Amino acid sequence: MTEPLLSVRDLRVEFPTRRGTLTALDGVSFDIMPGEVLGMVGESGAGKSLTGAAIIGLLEPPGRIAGGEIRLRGERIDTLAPDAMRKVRGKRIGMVFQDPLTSLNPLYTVAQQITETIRTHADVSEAEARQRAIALLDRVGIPAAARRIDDYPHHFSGGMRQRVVIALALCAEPELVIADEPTTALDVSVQAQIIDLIKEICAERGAAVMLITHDMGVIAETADRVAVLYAGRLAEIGPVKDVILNAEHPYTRGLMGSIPTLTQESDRLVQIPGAMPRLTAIPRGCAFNPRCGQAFERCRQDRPDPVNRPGNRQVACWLHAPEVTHG
Amino acid sequence: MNRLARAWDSDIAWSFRHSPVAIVAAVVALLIILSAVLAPWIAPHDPFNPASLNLMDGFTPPMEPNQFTGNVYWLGTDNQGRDIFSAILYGARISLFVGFSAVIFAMVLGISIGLLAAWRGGWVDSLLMRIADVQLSFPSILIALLIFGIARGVIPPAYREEMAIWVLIVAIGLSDWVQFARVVRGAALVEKSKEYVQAARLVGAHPARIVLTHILPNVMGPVLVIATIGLALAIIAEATLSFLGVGVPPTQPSLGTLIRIGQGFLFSGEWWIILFPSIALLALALSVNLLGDWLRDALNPRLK
Amino acid sequence: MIAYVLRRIVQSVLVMLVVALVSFSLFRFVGDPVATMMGQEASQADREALRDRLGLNDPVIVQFAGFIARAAQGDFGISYRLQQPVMELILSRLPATLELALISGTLAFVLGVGFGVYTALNRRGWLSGAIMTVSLIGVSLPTFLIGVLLIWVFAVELQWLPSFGRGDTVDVGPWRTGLLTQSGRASIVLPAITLGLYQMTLIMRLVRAEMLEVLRSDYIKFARARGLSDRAVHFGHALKNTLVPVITITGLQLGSIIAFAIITETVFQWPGVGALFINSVQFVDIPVMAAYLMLIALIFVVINLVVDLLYYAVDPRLRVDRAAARH
Amino acid sequence: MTISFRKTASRLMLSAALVGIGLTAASAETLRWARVGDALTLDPHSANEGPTSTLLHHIYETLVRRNTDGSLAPRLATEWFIHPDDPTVWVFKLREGVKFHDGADFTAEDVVASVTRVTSETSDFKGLHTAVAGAEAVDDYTVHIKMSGPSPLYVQNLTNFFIMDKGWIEANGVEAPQDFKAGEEKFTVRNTNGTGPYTLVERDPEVRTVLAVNPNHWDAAPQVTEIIYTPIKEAATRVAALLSGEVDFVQDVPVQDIERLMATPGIAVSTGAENRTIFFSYDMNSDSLISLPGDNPFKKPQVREAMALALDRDAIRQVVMRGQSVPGAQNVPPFVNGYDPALDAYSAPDYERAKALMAEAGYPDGFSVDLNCPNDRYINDEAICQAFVGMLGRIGIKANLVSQSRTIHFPAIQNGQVDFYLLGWGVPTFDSQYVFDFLVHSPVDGRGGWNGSRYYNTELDAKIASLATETDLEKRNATIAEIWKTIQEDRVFLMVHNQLLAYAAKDNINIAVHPENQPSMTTVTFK
Repeated sequence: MTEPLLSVRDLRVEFPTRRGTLTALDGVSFDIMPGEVLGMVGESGAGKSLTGAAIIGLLEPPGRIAGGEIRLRGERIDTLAPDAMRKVRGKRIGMVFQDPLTSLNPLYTVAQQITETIRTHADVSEAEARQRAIALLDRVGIPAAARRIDDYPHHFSGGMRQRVVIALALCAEPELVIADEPTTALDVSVQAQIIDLIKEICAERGAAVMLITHDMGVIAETADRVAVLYAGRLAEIGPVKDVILNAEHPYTRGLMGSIPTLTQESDRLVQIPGAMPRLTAIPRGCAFNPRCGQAFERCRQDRPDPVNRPGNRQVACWLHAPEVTHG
Repeated sequence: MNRLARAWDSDIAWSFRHSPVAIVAAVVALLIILSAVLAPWIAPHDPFNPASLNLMDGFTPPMEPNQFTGNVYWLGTDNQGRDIFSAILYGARISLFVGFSAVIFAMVLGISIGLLAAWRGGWVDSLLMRIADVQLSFPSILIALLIFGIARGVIPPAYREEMAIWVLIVAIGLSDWVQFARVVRGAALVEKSKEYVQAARLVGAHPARIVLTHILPNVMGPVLVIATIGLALAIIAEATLSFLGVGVPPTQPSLGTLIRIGQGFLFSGEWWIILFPSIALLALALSVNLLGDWLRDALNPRLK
Repeated sequence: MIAYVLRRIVQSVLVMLVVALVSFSLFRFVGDPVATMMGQEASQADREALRDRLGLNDPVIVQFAGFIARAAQGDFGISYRLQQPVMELILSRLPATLELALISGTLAFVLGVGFGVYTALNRRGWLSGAIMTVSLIGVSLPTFLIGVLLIWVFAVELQWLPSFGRGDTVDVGPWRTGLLTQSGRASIVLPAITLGLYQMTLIMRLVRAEMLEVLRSDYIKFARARGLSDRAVHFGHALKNTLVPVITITGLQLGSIIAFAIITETVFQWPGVGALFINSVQFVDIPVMAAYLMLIALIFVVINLVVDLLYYAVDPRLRVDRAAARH
Repeated sequence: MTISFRKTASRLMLSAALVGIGLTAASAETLRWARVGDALTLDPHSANEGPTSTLLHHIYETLVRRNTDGSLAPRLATEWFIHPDDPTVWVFKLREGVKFHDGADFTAEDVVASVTRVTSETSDFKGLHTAVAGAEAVDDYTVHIKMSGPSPLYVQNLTNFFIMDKGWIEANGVEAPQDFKAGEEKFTVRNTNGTGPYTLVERDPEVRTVLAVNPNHWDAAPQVTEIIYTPIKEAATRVAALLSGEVDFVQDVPVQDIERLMATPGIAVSTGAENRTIFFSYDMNSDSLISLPGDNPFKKPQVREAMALALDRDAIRQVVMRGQSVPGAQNVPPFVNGYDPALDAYSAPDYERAKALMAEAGYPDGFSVDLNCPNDRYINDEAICQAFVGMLGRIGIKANLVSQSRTIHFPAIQNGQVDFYLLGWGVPTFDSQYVFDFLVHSPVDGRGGWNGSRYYNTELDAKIASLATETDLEKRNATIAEIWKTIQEDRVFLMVHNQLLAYAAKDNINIAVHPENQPSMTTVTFK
């Protein structure tokens, strides 16, 4: 078995607030293999974006990593000094944000922003950086890239801007790209194109992708594996087909109900009654137990940890606890 | 009781309890405001009643007996024999009255204009914002001076003494409304486009009702911040105008007027005439400003 | 673009005329110039004759029309007080005021931006708190008091700096400058501090607030995620975006610096237009007052126009949707 | 425009001049002189205003000058008398060998031209020369000034009458003083050509004016060889400039700073009486006051007496004026003809008696009235009013203080729009007639222009009118005494005090206080 590109173990992210410390992520563990596309799903507030921010070391204060570890090719990156971490960002892990309209600095041309980033990570001349930038823009599908590179962000449409953002994320050839809801803010018509572009271009460069979305449809089409987050905890993780066809966690099964709507934005899961608890009021036991149709006493008492399941899967649910299945 | 507990537990209250600066500022401001309001009951003398003053008490140093009358005053007396302590209390009363009234005047005017501009849009908006532009860049001191000029011409001399304070209020208020108008207009434009307001419009709610129930509560935060800072500004503006000789009459001195009077004695050794009113003004303006600062940060959820 | 500028200029001229008319009609309330122009021996008949000669017995609107007609030819008449052509008087005083305004404006801008950026970047530091609190003292005391206190400390007690005037001046063409001599430079220090303190506090607070806002924006997050250095993020990206609104407001403040110079110039006997104006008010020197107010209106118009154009130059977005945004 | 280093150039010229003088004068001394305001103009006939005349006395000269005791002394005129054959003609014998700064000789023609100029329509001094019918040069050094009637005191009006050069007037087309309507500046506003002890080196209005000693002056050379005159408006700044050593001599010292300055090593303060009285007056004629419609308590003699009894002059002197005033009851300075110490004696306040008088007059509960006061004209004018408001309060009179700029206050008095006011009055002629003409005579025949008390006494008017033409001085003085007696009996004025002047300077400088506040730097000596 090859060494994972990214390995997250028992990640715990806390927010100290006046009402005590909130645990936003708790015991999250997963791996991403080189070249793999990992989908990460969950409702708003489940901790998807936080996971991405924690990996790249950009948690907003007062949020902090309170436990666990993050390794990139075996090297711990959660404890790196700010300067060292800066060399990881962009260079080894690229990031694509949700809203291309606000992700680009409106006061600089695309050329300025790309060449600045290229030259931050590679010792190349301005002209060389510009050539690379044009090639990259060309690759991400900006027509007449050599001419448009000197335009300002507001000259581009939303879809085009997201292409520029992708080019920026990829311009230092990172090994991993974290795409945080890259299509949410876009027109439905271009969403698929962008997803395809990310997948294609990363495959081409051998970069792994961590695709954060609440859209199971996108995951189904794109990801190799999928991780399901619920209330800051990992509910289930496994190969995407298996999880979709045979979800083991009741929550995942509920999520699957949203697939038929595919392209529609459906943050709410109509199949599951109630809403995800706030971080301030996570119930005892399994966080999902109040909404779970199959909950039993133990679910209300003890918190289930993820357990390995056949087929390279893990699930955190008492229904699949060793005692239950075996005895 | 429940409501009280909720208020105590609210974000604002929590942020307040955990900001020593805000607490100190609030205590100081409250103390000054309270003693100003209660001046007639706690001040040992009535500095606004000329008949009660004895000129021979003039220039008495703090805590020392006057060389002619033997009277002792905590903070000394000014050139007219006014007890500085009482004068500060009464002066703060005038300053605060002018400040609060000017800010309320500016607030009402600014909010109305801002809402009107946002709600009507089109040329009304353009015109009002153009006026605001002019007003904003035309120096407020000159505006106040000009308003004083008008008042002096229009108001008969017999009423001037009573009118001076109102003229000050209008002058300061008129030069301050733009800030309110801009913030309210901006916020109202944002709120206006939001779904709930659109929905309310669709179901035919009266515009005034929508403004009162939906838009106004949402802009109260920034308005409150501007009002607080504006209060401090108004108090200082009153002092500045009185330095230029267009303030309240010297028989009813405000804090600013006391400082102007005291300034003449800076080199002559009667330091207490300028020092104590200045400290009072500084304490008042500084605490109000600090409160405004704190409020701005506390009301901005993104800055938590 | 040209149409836009033209329209602004026409609007501005209208504004100037309105300002002029309003202020002109107020002069008769300021007092009677004849009272100060004639000795106490003058008879009532002499006074009437002088009033007639000055045209003060004409209706205000007639006086105003005459004033505008002459002003359009650059003739503002003769000062009642100093018996010199008003235009010449104001032009000879303007350099002093502009030098003072420029120096204190620059001081306020540089320190304001510096402190603003520092306090925004180190929001929770004790030094930031100290800067924020101390700067408030600057706006919590009236300008005249600060001026007198500075004179007391630095001129009387320490005798480091002059207490009044401009020191030695040098004529460079029509411009009389104090910046080329040692005593001139020493003389400008205290007035510039007095005048600039208030503006510095305003700018500092504005920069801090804007910067905090910008630092939270997506494009800053994205810039960090690309591994750009703190330096590039803070000073390349955040500062530039912060300065756009700051420049606007600072520009508009220049007008009020010139107005506040009235007080500073009075306290420091600074021979500028502000002191000229205050002396004229006390003497009811109508030609000078009218010309001064026209000058202020003109400065306002020019500043507004320049700020608009500057805005236009700094913010590329406006080059497209400027007109749409305004109207 | 070319680059011009005007200051440097003038410095060089000046130092060159100083080197020249150095041979004759013991040492070259510069005096840096600060006062509240600048001379408004350098035109000698354009502004009848104190600071303007003070500065001009250094550049231009008058026929006669006034000694500090009020008597007249020769200056450009060596002798003057009423023509023995014609009481309407004044004869002036002129000083010989005097030259203007540009080298022209001073002759009788120059005086004639100056008389013509000072009586022209745009002259601000023409009020002092209304009786002049014409002037004639009898010979090079004798001038006859013809009056429209006997004017025994006319020469008293000449202490601020500056003589200009006829040739220079004509060459520069400045036959008349500044006319504002013409819209162009007169050459004389910033250029000078006098006969005086100093010449103009640099003039930057309201910033600084530099004068250098005139080496060709007819009189003894003064010790001060260079004057740098700087107006400083703010009192605190002015005092600070002296304390920090940036100026040598401050002319307008706030009374409260005198003590501090006296106590400061290296600084000396000298004080002296000024030719100016400060008094209250009231409308004692109208039936209805503006601020008290339907009534006029000031018509009642008892009320006027009660107010006099309420005024605590000593307290005002002690506290408001810091001892820098001479309280009195007669509204005329002590060195003016007609002053009577008996009339000037004042009584201590008596509030009991005042209240009784108020009750007697029908105002046991007092009344309410506006008190108009200037706030930028006299020493502590507003504070004096404020103090009196308090004193009046003790006898039930509620005075509402309306304190305003002199530009509003003065016209209001002249136009009869005030009920009760404070005013100050100087007597440049040093004769009581000046007071009567403006303040007491009823407002007819061009007199009574400042009679804000609306005092109307035909009998007295006749006596006042007779003073102008009465040549028998003894008889005239008797009439003056009679008039004063009536004025005091009727309590036309409620006199407060005479102002004192205070000059502060470095203590190596001797400078005497001038009663008209017109110090001459020629009299300054250095220790």
